[in-house]
Amino acid sequence: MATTQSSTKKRKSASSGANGAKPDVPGVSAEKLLEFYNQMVYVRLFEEACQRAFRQGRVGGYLHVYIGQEAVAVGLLDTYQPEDRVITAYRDHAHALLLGSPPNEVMAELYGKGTGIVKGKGGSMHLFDVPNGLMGGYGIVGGHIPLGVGMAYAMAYQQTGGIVQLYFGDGAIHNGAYHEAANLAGLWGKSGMNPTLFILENNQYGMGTSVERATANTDLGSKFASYGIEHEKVDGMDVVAMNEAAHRLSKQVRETGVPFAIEAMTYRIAPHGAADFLEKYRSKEEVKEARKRDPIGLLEQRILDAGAADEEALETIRKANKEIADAAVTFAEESPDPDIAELYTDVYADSPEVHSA
Amino acid sequence: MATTQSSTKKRKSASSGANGAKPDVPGVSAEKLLEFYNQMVYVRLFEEACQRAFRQGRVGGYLHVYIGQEAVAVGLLDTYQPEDRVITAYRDHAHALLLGSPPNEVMAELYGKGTGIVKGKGGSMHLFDVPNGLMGGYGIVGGHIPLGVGMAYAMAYQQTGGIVQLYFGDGAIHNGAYHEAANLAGLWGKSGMNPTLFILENNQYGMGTSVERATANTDLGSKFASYGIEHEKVDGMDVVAMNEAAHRLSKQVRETGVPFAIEAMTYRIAPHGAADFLEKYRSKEEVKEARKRDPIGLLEQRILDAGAADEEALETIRKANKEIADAAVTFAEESPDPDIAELYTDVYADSPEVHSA
Amino acid sequence: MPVMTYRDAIKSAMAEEMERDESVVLLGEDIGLYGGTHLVTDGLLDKFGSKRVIDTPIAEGGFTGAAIGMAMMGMRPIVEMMTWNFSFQAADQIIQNAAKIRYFSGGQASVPLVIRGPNGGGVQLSAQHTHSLEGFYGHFPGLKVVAPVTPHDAKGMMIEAIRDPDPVLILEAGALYGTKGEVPEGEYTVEFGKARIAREGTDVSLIGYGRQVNLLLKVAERLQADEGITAEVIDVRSIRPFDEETLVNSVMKTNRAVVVEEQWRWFSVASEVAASIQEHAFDYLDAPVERVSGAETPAPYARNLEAAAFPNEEQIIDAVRRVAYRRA
Amino acid sequence: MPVMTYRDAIKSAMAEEMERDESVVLLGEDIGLYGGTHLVTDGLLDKFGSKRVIDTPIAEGGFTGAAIGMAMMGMRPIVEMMTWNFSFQAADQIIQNAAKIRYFSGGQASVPLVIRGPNGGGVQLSAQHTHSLEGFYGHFPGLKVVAPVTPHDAKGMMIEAIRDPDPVLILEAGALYGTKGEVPEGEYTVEFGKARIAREGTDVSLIGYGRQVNLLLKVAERLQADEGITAEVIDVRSIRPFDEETLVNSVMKTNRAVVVEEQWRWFSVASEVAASIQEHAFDYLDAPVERVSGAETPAPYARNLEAAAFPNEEQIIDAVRRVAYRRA
Ligand SMILES: Cc1ncc(C[n+]2csc(CCOP(=O)(O)OP(=O)(O)O)c2C)c(N)n1
Ligand SMILES: Cc1ncc(C[n+]2csc(CCOP(=O)(O)OP(=O)(O)O)c2C)c(N)n1
Ligand SMILES: [Mg+2]
Ligand SMILES: [Mg+2]
Repeated sequence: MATTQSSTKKRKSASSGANGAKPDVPGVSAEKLLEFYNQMVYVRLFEEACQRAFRQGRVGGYLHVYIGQEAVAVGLLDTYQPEDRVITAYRDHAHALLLGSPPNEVMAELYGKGTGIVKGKGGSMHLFDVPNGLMGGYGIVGGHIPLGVGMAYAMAYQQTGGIVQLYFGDGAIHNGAYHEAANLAGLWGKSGMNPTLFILENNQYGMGTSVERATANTDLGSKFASYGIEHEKVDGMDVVAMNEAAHRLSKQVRETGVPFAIEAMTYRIAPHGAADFLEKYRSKEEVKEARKRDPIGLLEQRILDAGAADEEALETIRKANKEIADAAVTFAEESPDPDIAELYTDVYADSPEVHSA
Repeated sequence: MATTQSSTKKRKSASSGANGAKPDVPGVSAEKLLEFYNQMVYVRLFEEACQRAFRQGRVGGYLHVYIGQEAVAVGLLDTYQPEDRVITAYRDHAHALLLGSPPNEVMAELYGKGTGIVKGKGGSMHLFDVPNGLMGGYGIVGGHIPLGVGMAYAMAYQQTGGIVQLYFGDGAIHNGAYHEAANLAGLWGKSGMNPTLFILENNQYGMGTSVERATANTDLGSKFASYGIEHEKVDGMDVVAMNEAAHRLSKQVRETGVPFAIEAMTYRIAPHGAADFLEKYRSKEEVKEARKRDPIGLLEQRILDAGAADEEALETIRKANKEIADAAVTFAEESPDPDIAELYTDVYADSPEVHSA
Repeated sequence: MPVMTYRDAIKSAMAEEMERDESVVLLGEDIGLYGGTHLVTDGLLDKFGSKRVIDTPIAEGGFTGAAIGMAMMGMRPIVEMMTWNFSFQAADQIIQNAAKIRYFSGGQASVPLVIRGPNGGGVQLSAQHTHSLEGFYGHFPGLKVVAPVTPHDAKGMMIEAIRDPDPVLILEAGALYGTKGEVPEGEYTVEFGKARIAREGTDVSLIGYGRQVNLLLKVAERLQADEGITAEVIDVRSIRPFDEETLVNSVMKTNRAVVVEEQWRWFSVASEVAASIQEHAFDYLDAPVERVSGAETPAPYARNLEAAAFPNEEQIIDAVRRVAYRRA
Repeated sequence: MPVMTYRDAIKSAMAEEMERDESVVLLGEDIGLYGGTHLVTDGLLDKFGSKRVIDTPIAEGGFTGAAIGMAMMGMRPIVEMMTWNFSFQAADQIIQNAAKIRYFSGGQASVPLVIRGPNGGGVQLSAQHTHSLEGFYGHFPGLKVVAPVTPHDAKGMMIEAIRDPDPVLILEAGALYGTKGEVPEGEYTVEFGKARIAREGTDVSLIGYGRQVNLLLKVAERLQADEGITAEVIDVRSIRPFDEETLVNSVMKTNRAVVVEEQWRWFSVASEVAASIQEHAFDYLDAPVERVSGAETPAPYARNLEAAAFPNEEQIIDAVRRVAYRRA
C-alpha cells in the first residue's frame, strides 16, 4: 500500500457503528432505525458546531456542511467493508465521521490544529482517514472523480474484494473530469475491472446554480447511461431507502466489478458554504418546503410511528451527540497549533520529519 | 469582427462550387450528382498528392488525410452559407478545399511555404480561411469543440443568421472538452442561442483505438442525448444521404438556434496519419471490405446506373482534378520559404509586420 | 479623486465598457444570479441581462473555450475564473488556443478575450486553492498577463484589457477586494508593460507585485525609520510584457535589489527579475539580487503554517541587510 | 557496454521493472495494440497483457487522474503522454492532485506515479505540438521533474522514477528516440537532483538539458578548435530537485556561463539558472550569465522558421564571445 499506515489507531465514538460487520441485507429493525438516527444526529450536531465555530472566526478557509443530506452517507456507509474505499469532494465531514474518524481530530482539523486528522494541513476540504477507508476530501470540482475510478481499478487488479464509494455533486457532473472518468469506469467495467459505486449527491444546486440552469437534460441518469453505467434514482431524504439500495447495489458492484450509479435525490438545507449569506438563487419558501422533508425529521417520525423508541429515547441520543460535538470543540480549542516545522513535512516521502508533540 | 479581413480574395477552383447560393432542399439531379463527384474526386486526388509529398519528405510534421470520408464534408458543406462558420480538427484539408480555399495555397501550407494559406506557420493541422468561413483546423483532440459552441453563441447574439458546422471525431467524443462544450450547447440552445450543427465524423477509430475499445456505450447518439441535443445517424459513405440530412438539419438549426448532431458513419480508408505504417489495430480484410463502400465508388456506380454521365465524362472530371492537384504541387514546390522575419509576426496584433514578397 | 474599493474599481471598468460596447459580455460560475462569489459582478445581471451576463456550469475548460470562440467572432468576452486555482482545468484552452490562434492562423483570427479572477493566498484556503500563477501563464507568448494591486491600476488595466485585441489574463489580488484607493473619474487606461515605482528611493530596490507591494511599502517605512535605508519599491504589475527597463534603471541607481513573491522560488517571476537584473545591470550590482519566495510546499491550511509559508517583513528586512552588507 | 537506443533504454527499464514488480502498470493512448506512437511500449502488451498495458480513450485528464488513484492504492502506474503537449488537459490532475495529495492528506496518502513522454520540438509539429515544459511543471513542489538526454540516463532515471514514492515527470527528448548510447547491463538508477558534467572545461560553463546538451557539446568542440576556449558542458537533467551546487561549482571555476534552452525566455529554466548562479557565485562571475532561449513566438511550422526559432550554434558561440569579452 502506498498509503502510509502510521495512524492505525482504530476509532470508536459513541455514535459510530460503521465499521462493524454488516448483514448483506439490512432489516429495518428498531435497533437499526435507532442506529441510523444516532448517526444522522451525530453528523447534524457536529456540523452545527462547525458552523458556529466558523461564524466565530475560529475555523478559517471554506466550510461546507452536510446538513440536509445526512441520510445519503448514513444509508450508504452502513454497507462499508474494511476493504472498501471512500472518496468525496469538500463536503466531507459526514463521510469521515461515519467511517469512524475521531470527532475530536476532525474538529481539530477545522481549527487548523496540530491534532487535526491531517495535522492541520488540509482543513475542512481535505479530510483523510486512510486506515478507516477515507481516501480524501478534495477541493477542485470534478477533480477527484478520476481518482476514485482508478482506485477501483486497483482494487480489482489487487483482487481485494473491495469497492469504491465515489461521491460527487450535481454540479460536478458537468465537468469534463466526470465525463472522462465515467467513460473509463464503464469501459473497464466491461472486464469486471471497475467496482465503483458512483453516488451522485443531487442536492439540486452547484453553489448557486440549480440543475435546470446547469444542463438542458435534467434527467441526470442519462449522464450515466451514455457511458454504459446502470443507474438508479433513490430518495436521498429517506435513510431506509438509501440503505436498501446501498446494500443491494454495493453487493452487485462487489460481485461483478461493474460500476453502478446511485442518484441520491437530496437537498442542501444549509447554505452552500458557511460564507454563502444571501442565497439569492433560491427562495426562503423553497428551503422551508424542503425542511419538511428533513431526513432527520422523517426518520424521527418513522421511529415514533413504529414505536421503535419514544421522544425521550431520541432526546437521549441527541444529548449524547451534542456532548460529542461539544467535546470536539473543546478538544480543538485546547489543542496546540501545528509545529512550524510541519510546514516542510509531507511534501515528499523524504521530507524532513518532525518528532515533537 | 475580430478576424482580420486582409485576405478577402475570393477563390474559385475548377472543382469548387461550395460558395454559390444553394437551394434549401437539394434535388439529386444529374448535375448535382456530378457536382458531388467532382468535389469528392477533387478532395481525393488532392489528398493523394499530399501523401506522396509527405513520403518524399517534402511535407513535414503530421499529415492526416480525409480519404474515405469525402462524402461527409461534401454533403454537408454543400449547404454552406456565407454567414456560416466551419471548424474542425487536424483532418482539415477537405473542409478548406470545399469552402473554396485555393488548392495552391493549401498545398503550399503543407510545404511550409510563404505562399501557404496561413503563411507556412501552421501546416497541415491548422488551415484557416476566415473569408471563406473556415475558422480553423486544430491539433489538440477535443480542444476546438468549445470554440465552435462559443462561435455559435456569438452568431446568435449578433443575429447573423449563420450556423456553425462543428466537426469532430469518434475519438474526440470521450474527451472532457466535448462534454463541457456539448452541455453548454444544449443549455444555450434552450433559449435559441446555439445554432451549432455538431458533425461527429465516426470513422470507427481514434488513431488505433476502435469505438468498442474507447467506450462501453458504443451508441454514440447517447452522448448527445445526455445533453438534450437531438441527433441522427446518417450513412457517411452516401453523399446524397449526407446532403439530404445536411439541408434539412442545417435549416432547422438556422431557424431555431437549437443545436443538432449528425453522426456520420464513415470509415478512414487511409492510415491515421501518413506515418501510421503498421496499422496493427485493424486487419487488411477490414479495410478491403470498407473499400467496397468507398464513397466515390458508390457515387460513381449511382451516376452510371442513373445514366447521369458515362465513364468518359467521369474520367474527364478525374483528369481535371488531377491537374489541379498537380498544379498545386508545382506551385508549392516553386514557392519561396517564408521570410524569416515572419517568425515574429502574428504573435500579437502589434507584432512587427513584414512587408516583403 | 473619488475613493473606491478594488472590487468596485474592477466592476465599474466592466460596467462602463459594457455600456460602451455591446460586444462585451461576461461568463463565469455564479456571476449572475448569485452575484459573484466575490461580488465583483454583483448587479450586472440586472443591468445587462442574461445574454450578456452568462452563468455557466462548472466547466472552466468549456466556457473558457467558448469565450475564445466568441472572441474569434468579434465579441469581447470577459471570463471570471471564480479563482485562478480552477484555471488548471482551462489550461489547455488558455495555452493551446487563446495564446496561439493568431499565430497559427497566420494572422487571420484573433482572440480579444479577458480572463480575470482572484489569485494568491492568505485566507487559509490550503493547497488546492492557493496559487500565484503569474509566471506560470506569463511564460507563454501570445498571452498578456497583469497583476494590479491598486484600485487605480485594477480599473485602468481592466479597461485596457477589454480593448486589447489579444488575450489578457488579469490575476487579481484576491485578499484585497475590499481595500480602497483613489480612482480617477472618467475612463482611463493603464498601459501594459510598464512597472510602477510605488515609492522612490536610493539605497535598495524592493521589487514585487500584487499584495506583496503593500508589504514592501511597509518594510520600506520600517527600513527608513529603523535603519535609515531609503528603499525604492517597484510594483512589477505587468508580467507579460515584462518591463525590464524600469527594474534595471532602479537598480542602476540603488545597486541592490530584493525581489519578493508569494510564488514558489524555482522558475518563477523572481527568478526572472534576478536573471534580468544581473544581465542588464551587472556592473551596477553591489550584491547578488536576493529572492524572498513562498515556502517550497503546497499551501498549508493552519493559520500559523500559512503565515510561515508566505514572505514576511522580517525575511525581507533580513534580505535587505544581506544585500546592504549590514548586521542585524 | 552494450549500446542501445534512447527508446529501447526507456522500454527496457519499464519492462524490467514490470517483471520485478506486479504493481507496475502502463496507461496511455495507443500504447498497446498500436504499439505506441513512438514505439516506446511496442511489444509490452503481448508480454504483460491488457490488465497491465492499458490502452485508454483520448482523455488525458481522466486517465492521469485514474493513475493517481491507482498509485494511492499502492500500484505503480506509468502514464504515457503521447506527447507532453497533451498534458495541459491533465494539468489539473498533475498539479492539483499528484503534487499535493501527500501534503494535504497530512502524509496519509502518497502518489508513486510516473508520467513520461516526448517533449520539445524540432520536427515541424508547429504551435500546439511543440513545448518544453520543464520549468512549467518544475515550479510545483510535490513533483519531481527530470529530462534525460542520454540512453544511460533515460534508463537509470526511469528505474529511479518507478521506485520513487512520489510523482515523477519524465520529459523525454522527443527528437532523440533513435539515438544510441552506452547502457550498462543489469539494473542501475540515476539519482535525481544531480546535474551531470558532460564535458569538463575551464573557461566557460555551457548549461542546458535535453537535446540542447548535444548542441552544446558540438559548440564546445568548435570553441576548442576555433577559439581555444575550453568549455565545460553541464547537463542539468534534474529540474526538480534542481542541482544548484554543480552549476555554481562549475562557474566558480570558469567564471562565465551561458545557459541554453528551447523554452521561452521569460520565467524559464534559464531564468532560474541565471538567478541561482548570480546568487551563489556572485563574486566569481566575470560577466553576466547569458541566456539563449527559444524565440518568443508560438512554434512555427515551416522548416526555416522552426530552425530560426530554436537556439543554434552561432547564437551560442556569440553568447560565449560576449561573456568572454571576445570579438567575433
Ligand atoms: C473546478 C472548480 N470550479 C469551481 C469551484 C468552486 N466551487 C466549489 S463548490 C462548487 C459547487 C459544486 O456543486 P456540487 O458538485 O453540486 O456539490 P455541492 O456543493 O452541491 O455538494 C463550486 C462551483 C471549484 N472548487 N472547482
Ligand atoms: C489531447 C490530445 N491527445 C492525443 C492526441 C493525439 N491524437 C491525434 S489524432 C488522435 C485520434 C483522434 O481520433 P478521432 O477524434 O476519432 O479523429 P480521427 O483522427 O479519426 O479523424 C490522437 C489520439 C491529440 N492530438 N490531442
Ligand atoms: Mg450540488
Ligand atoms: Mg475517428
